[in-house]
Amino acid sequence: MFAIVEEPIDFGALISAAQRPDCGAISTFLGTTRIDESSGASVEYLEYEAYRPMADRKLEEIGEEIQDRWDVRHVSIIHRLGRVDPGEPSVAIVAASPRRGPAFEASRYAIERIKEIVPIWKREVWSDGYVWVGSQVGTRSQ
Amino acid sequence: MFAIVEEPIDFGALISAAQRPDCGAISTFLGTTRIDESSGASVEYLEYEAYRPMADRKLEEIGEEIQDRWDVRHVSIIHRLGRVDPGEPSVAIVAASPRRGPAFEASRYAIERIKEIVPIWKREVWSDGYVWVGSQVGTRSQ
Amino acid sequence: MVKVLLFGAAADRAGTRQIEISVQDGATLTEIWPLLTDRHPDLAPMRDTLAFAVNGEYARMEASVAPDDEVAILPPVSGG
Amino acid sequence: MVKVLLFGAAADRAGTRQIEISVQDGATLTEIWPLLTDRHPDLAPMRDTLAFAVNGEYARMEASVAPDDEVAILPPVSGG
Repeated sequence: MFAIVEEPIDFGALISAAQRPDCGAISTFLGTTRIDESSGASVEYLEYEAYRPMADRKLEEIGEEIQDRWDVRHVSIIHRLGRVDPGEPSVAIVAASPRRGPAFEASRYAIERIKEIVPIWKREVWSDGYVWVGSQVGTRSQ
Repeated sequence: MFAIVEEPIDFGALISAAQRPDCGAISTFLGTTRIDESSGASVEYLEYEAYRPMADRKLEEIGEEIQDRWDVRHVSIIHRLGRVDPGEPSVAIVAASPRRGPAFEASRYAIERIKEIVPIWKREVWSDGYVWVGSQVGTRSQ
Repeated sequence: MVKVLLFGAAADRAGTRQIEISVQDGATLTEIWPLLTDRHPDLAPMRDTLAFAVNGEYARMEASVAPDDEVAILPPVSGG
Repeated sequence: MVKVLLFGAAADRAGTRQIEISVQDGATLTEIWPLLTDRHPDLAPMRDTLAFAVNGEYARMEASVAPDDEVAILPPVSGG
């Protein structure tokens, strides 16, 4: 399953869908909102937006790339949009394979490709404004 | 958390425990019972046994090895004993880190080390007998 | 009219998420870009960081655009 | 008396999961092994595949064993 969602990700359902008697390994990745407090100030939450339906199609393309490269029998990639609070998942990847090597490689590949080709953007929202991650454009004064 | 359990693994609880605002990545691995039907006959289920409490301590040692090697803020390893049916998880690993590289490496490391040092054994139970995996000793006639 | 969609930091810089421009049939993205920065000069400094899409697929600057095409201006993606 | 625990294929081969043997204080695993195969000859062919533990920690064949120690005979592990 490949989807972009506006609500919390139902990770349990993704795992259930990936359990198959012909697979011995399920590797998953959850990207969660990390708050780096080292600077004194702190991020309150992240806010994601996407160019749809291009972003949806790019998730499916990543799934196809994985099926071309590895013996992976099930892949799900779900990305969340809107506000995501600290510790909450913004992206979930699940890959099931007969063997653990391909499962690990596929889930790692999926997150790297998401960060390369899927038109999704996040901004860090601070108490005093926001910053677009990767562009350093925003409303924070400094 | 490091535990050897006799009942199904509560994976959702492991994930919840791993979500931390100081971590941006959670990598997990589920080892599930795989049924290889290529030989015509087929495995009905797997049955696991352990040398305890040595096995429990070895799981904790793997956790310590991970903390020594990577900036991983949370690790859980749960291994199930007894009968495990096709598609069901026998082992669950969860590693949370500020960054995805260490999270992936730690969960991969954990499953490799389990297969090296933790005194747990599984046998494949077929309709006509069983075989200890790795020892080829059992009751199947062939 | 070509519809130009802007996202993330590019939408912020332009102060809008959508621009309609009339272009000659067959105009390339290279030719369209100055029309956009004329109207929204704050976009200009972002040029080297941007990718472009035409009708939902990444496109090179030499790609030509027909009326009714949808162009998207894509800052560095930051999903995950 | 030393308690010897057997697991997996080794328990199958021996036909038991536990053996009690009396050994001289300070006997090594190398010296104990023939006492076990005398009683359970089907264990002998497994020798090269086995690992041993004393009191719950992997031990080399040169390790010595005291009365009341717990020895474990460990076939190749196959967890996961």
